Amino acid sequence: MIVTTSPTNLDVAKIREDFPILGIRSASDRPLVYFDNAASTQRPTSVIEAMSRCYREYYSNVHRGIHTLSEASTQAYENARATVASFMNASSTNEVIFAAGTTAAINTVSRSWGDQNLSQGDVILLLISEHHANIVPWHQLAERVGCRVEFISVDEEFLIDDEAVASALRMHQPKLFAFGAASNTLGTEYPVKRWTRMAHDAGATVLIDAAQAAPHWKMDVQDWDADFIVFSGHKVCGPTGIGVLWGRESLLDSMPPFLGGGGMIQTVTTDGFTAHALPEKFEAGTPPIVEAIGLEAAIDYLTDVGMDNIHAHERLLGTRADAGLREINGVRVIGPTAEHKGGINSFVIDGVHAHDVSQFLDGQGVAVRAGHHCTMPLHHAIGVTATSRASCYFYNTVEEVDVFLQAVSDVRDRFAKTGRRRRSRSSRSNS
Amino acid sequence: MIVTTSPTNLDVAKIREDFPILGIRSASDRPLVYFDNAASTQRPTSVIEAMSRCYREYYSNVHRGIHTLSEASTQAYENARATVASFMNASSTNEVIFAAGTTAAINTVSRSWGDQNLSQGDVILLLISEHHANIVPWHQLAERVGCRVEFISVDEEFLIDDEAVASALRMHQPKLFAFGAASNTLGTEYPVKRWTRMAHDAGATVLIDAAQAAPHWKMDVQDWDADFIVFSGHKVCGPTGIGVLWGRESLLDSMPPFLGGGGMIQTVTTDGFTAHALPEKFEAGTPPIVEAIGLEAAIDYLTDVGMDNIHAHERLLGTRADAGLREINGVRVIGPTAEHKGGINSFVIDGVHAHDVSQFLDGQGVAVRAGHHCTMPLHHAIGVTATSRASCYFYNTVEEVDVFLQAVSDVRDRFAKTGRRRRSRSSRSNS
Amino acid sequence: MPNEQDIYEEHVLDHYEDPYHRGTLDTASHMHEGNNPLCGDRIVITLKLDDSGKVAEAWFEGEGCVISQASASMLIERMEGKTIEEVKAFTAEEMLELFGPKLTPNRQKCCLLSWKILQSALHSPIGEDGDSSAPSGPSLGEEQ
Amino acid sequence: MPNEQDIYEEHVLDHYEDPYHRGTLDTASHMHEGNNPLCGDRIVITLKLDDSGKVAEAWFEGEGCVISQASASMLIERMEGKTIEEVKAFTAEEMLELFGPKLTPNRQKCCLLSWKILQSALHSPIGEDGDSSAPSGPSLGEEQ
Ligand SMILES: Cc1ncc(COP(=O)(O)O)c(C=O)c1O
Ligand SMILES: Cc1ncc(COP(=O)(O)O)c(C=O)c1O
Ligand code: FES
Ligand code: FES
Repeated sequence: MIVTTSPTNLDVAKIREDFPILGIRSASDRPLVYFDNAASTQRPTSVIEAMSRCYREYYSNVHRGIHTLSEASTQAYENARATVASFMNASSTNEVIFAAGTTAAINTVSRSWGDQNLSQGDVILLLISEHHANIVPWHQLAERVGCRVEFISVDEEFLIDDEAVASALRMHQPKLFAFGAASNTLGTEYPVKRWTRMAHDAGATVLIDAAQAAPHWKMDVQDWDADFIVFSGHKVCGPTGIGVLWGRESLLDSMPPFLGGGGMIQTVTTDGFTAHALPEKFEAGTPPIVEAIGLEAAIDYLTDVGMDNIHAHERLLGTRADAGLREINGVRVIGPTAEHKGGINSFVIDGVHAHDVSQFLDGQGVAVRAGHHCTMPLHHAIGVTATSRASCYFYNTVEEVDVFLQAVSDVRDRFAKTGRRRRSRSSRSNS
Repeated sequence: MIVTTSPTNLDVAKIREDFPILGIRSASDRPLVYFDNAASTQRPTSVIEAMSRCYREYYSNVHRGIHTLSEASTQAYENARATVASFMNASSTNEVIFAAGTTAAINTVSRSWGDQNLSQGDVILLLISEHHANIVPWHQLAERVGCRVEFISVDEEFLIDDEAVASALRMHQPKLFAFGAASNTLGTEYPVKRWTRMAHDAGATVLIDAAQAAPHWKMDVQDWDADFIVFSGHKVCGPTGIGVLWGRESLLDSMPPFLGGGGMIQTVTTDGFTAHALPEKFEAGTPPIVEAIGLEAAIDYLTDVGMDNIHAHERLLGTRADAGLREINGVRVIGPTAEHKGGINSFVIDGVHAHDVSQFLDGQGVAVRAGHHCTMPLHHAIGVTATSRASCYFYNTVEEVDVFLQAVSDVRDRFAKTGRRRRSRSSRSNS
Repeated sequence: MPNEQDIYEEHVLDHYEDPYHRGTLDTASHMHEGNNPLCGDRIVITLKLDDSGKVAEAWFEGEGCVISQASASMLIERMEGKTIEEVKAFTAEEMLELFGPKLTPNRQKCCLLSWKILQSALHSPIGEDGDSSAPSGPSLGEEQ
Repeated sequence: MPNEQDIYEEHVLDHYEDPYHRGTLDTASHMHEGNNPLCGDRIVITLKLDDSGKVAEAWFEGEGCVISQASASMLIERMEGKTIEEVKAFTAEEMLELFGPKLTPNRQKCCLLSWKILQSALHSPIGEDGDSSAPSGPSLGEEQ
């Protein structure tokens, strides 16, 4: 049904064959159009198989074992770390910490670096478009140490320009500037390198939430020059249960450990403990071993497809969706113009609730997300409770965008008020 | 090669067919004897397949989506929670929190309940046999709030009797008694219900580290009546990257959230946030969705085999290994007599380092662990740096125990001092 | 899986377009507001309990999806005239049944939003409790 | 995977049973102690640097596996008489090569334990630094 031509470099038809779930039919027996990629991506067979193979052939706990299986698992786990390091262009594997996800990674920074370095009156600067994962840990830190959390707003075009960032940095003199490289609701891609330099010049430490960047662009932590960068495995075609905390080595070295337990120690006595060196210092307990192996397979897959190709294809789809949405009567795109965005488009439809939109689209086989997308402060600022969000990835097609657009233009008809009356007040209620 | 008769109820030969990795040959081309189950268990095909199936057929992020895939994933994730609840005989699914592992679960209690309830001078009581996961978080808490950590020793038979517990409770009046239900080094199975009652009578809150109990006995949280119980997925034939924190509902309700982010909030504003109700309150970020589904499959598998059968079979193997080890010249079993233990046997061999033992056994196809097994304080108390540990599970056989025992009795010959001299001081060093 | 067509059946859309007692009751004796954390939607229910312990009048206000609005209308209509005990005895299952079309778990939360808030409203007399409008009712997260 | 037989070859066992300069040097000018966090094994190295900046004498003490003990003996024997610069220039790869049998990553840590401690000992003159015996050297975790 879905033709898979692409004016970009990708052979999307071939790519789709690698993703078993893309071949299923939706509940309504239409082909599935999966446009919920900003929430989580799907996996190619190679990722699923890499994990199965570990469980079937060479699994054991890592690090402390010297039997053959344990050496094999340890080596695979550490190879995964090396693969992540080169995916991010990190200068050392010591800088790559495996965490449970983006959220866990940000909490690690907040509890370890934050508790150590922030106090009464200090400011943490965020964008209003931050995901809750990059807000709540800072609110919690503020409760603990008495610092403040400040936000940079978006303008009427949903954008944040350099001047807004510069003036916020001047005004608040923040100790930390923590921002998402791309907004998971607005779709905006921010200039990470430039803003990092501006923040450093203002004396701030910089954390980049790359949850919506890692899947889409080539990361280069040495070029970006930030202090912390985090992302999640499940958004880069990897498994759930794993994410990455990258930190500047000298900074990670200076920080106290966060979670305590096996693996992160050098010695433990009845009186206290000493911490292990990096990266183990921040990896307490049995790590997500098989998930790391799955993440490595995902990175290998993405690298094979090519991050530049991925980004170009997404932009193409995103631009088409953006243009199409803007043409539909009653639809308002919540986000800047296409040139500022990747593959994410959020929107509202006059008089129809986002969840009803999502439910209707699901009936057409199109999976989009509805709600606040874990960006309540942004939604509040914009004055809407919920939006619908269509987010594409490199395995989506131009034809899928068109199916989606057709479905959106059918939504209003479905829910248009037709002057219905409850026919009889008690016809059902007393039955 | 390995015959699989069992005097217990299990058809071990049939069970072994469910575990693909048990069929592989070791590096030395002998059949693999996997005796490192206390570190991590292996997975039956049903667990591997349950996870693959989710990725292939119905994966999506959970909770907030209302499209078909998201509803399906959410339902599977919540079914997994219900399965864990009934596995533990919890009275409500609200009491079952998915965490990254035992270590993450204990850290959650330490940071949330501990920071809220402990202060200067308060005591946390532990056993000397605790795993680092149940020591280091309390040392860290002590550093933060000024409380103290006290330990109950083992006697010359490596045992802790009720009187030792009673007198420590009397002497220290601890706010918290946190102990492993079974020691991962000594193999001792402790009377969880009795000690919990004693601790409650003394006014202490009780945390049970069930990492070495969940795989082996029927848990009954209502009967045990503790306040917190934790265990890991990877030790019950489930995946890595997941564990369980069970807490008494009223207690969890009264605690502040730990990790902040999406999913654990009710509302977020620029000024602060309110937490979600249980269980989401303690599950920040995208949870280990597929891992939960894998854990459910593992629990289904174990339940099918029968926890009582599992325990009986392990005891049989453990007893045979214990008896055999004690007969070998120069071997010292580090742990109590077999009646107190499950399937774990740790030992040292006169004049041979535990790692050399492990390496030698690996050459015979037998995978055992060597080292301090994350119980350094116990090793220090006993006066050894490292032990070798053979830990069996229900898929191991009597014949494997015998292969292991034969290999152990060969170790000393291999490393016996034969009066070797370095033949020439510089024959190699200057080459 | 319930189908989109089945959910938005005519009877549901009727209640959505022409709701029963949508608004706020000025003479209310009880009030409660709550939200659905999945979407952020809020509903306020105002009640007047009469001397005999009956729901003399009930109104709802707020914004939300078709399901939350239609189900609120159905609930309010059904509960008026009932005793407090009868309202308390009205279960979540009965609410889902009253609504009609079968719902997936996340949409059940939409359907049960007003039901939860009504239960809380019974315990929220106006005036005695300063923060009766805070979102302090039972959370929908408890449903699962 | 290296085989157990290959690792414990005669040359290794020779050094294990009859180690070179096992003990502590009373007249040492430099000393460092370190441990392998994987197993808890500790080694102390004592050195005497002479006026020309050469390692006049070196000794090791401690407990550990065959690999750690044999490799310490090999290292100490090889390094005596070398200049500080030469010792510093002696890489981890060269240490593994000196040892001989191929090792898996975890056993490499055993082999590199004394090598790491020796490197630290060069910077740990006795007397000037009160805690020179603390396990403060580079951790083996850094190897991976
Ligand atoms: C008794 C005990 N507690 C805690 C742990 C830590 O579990 P995990 O590494 O899965 O967090 C283990 C396992 O190593 C254990 O045996
Ligand atoms: C920008 C952004 N930050 C953080 C997160 C949280 O990631 P996770 O849920 O994997 O911890 C997400 C994904 O939901 C996101 O889009
Ligand atoms: S979507 Fe908010 S109540 Fe239904
Ligand atoms: S096992 Fe400790 S150094 Fe080799």
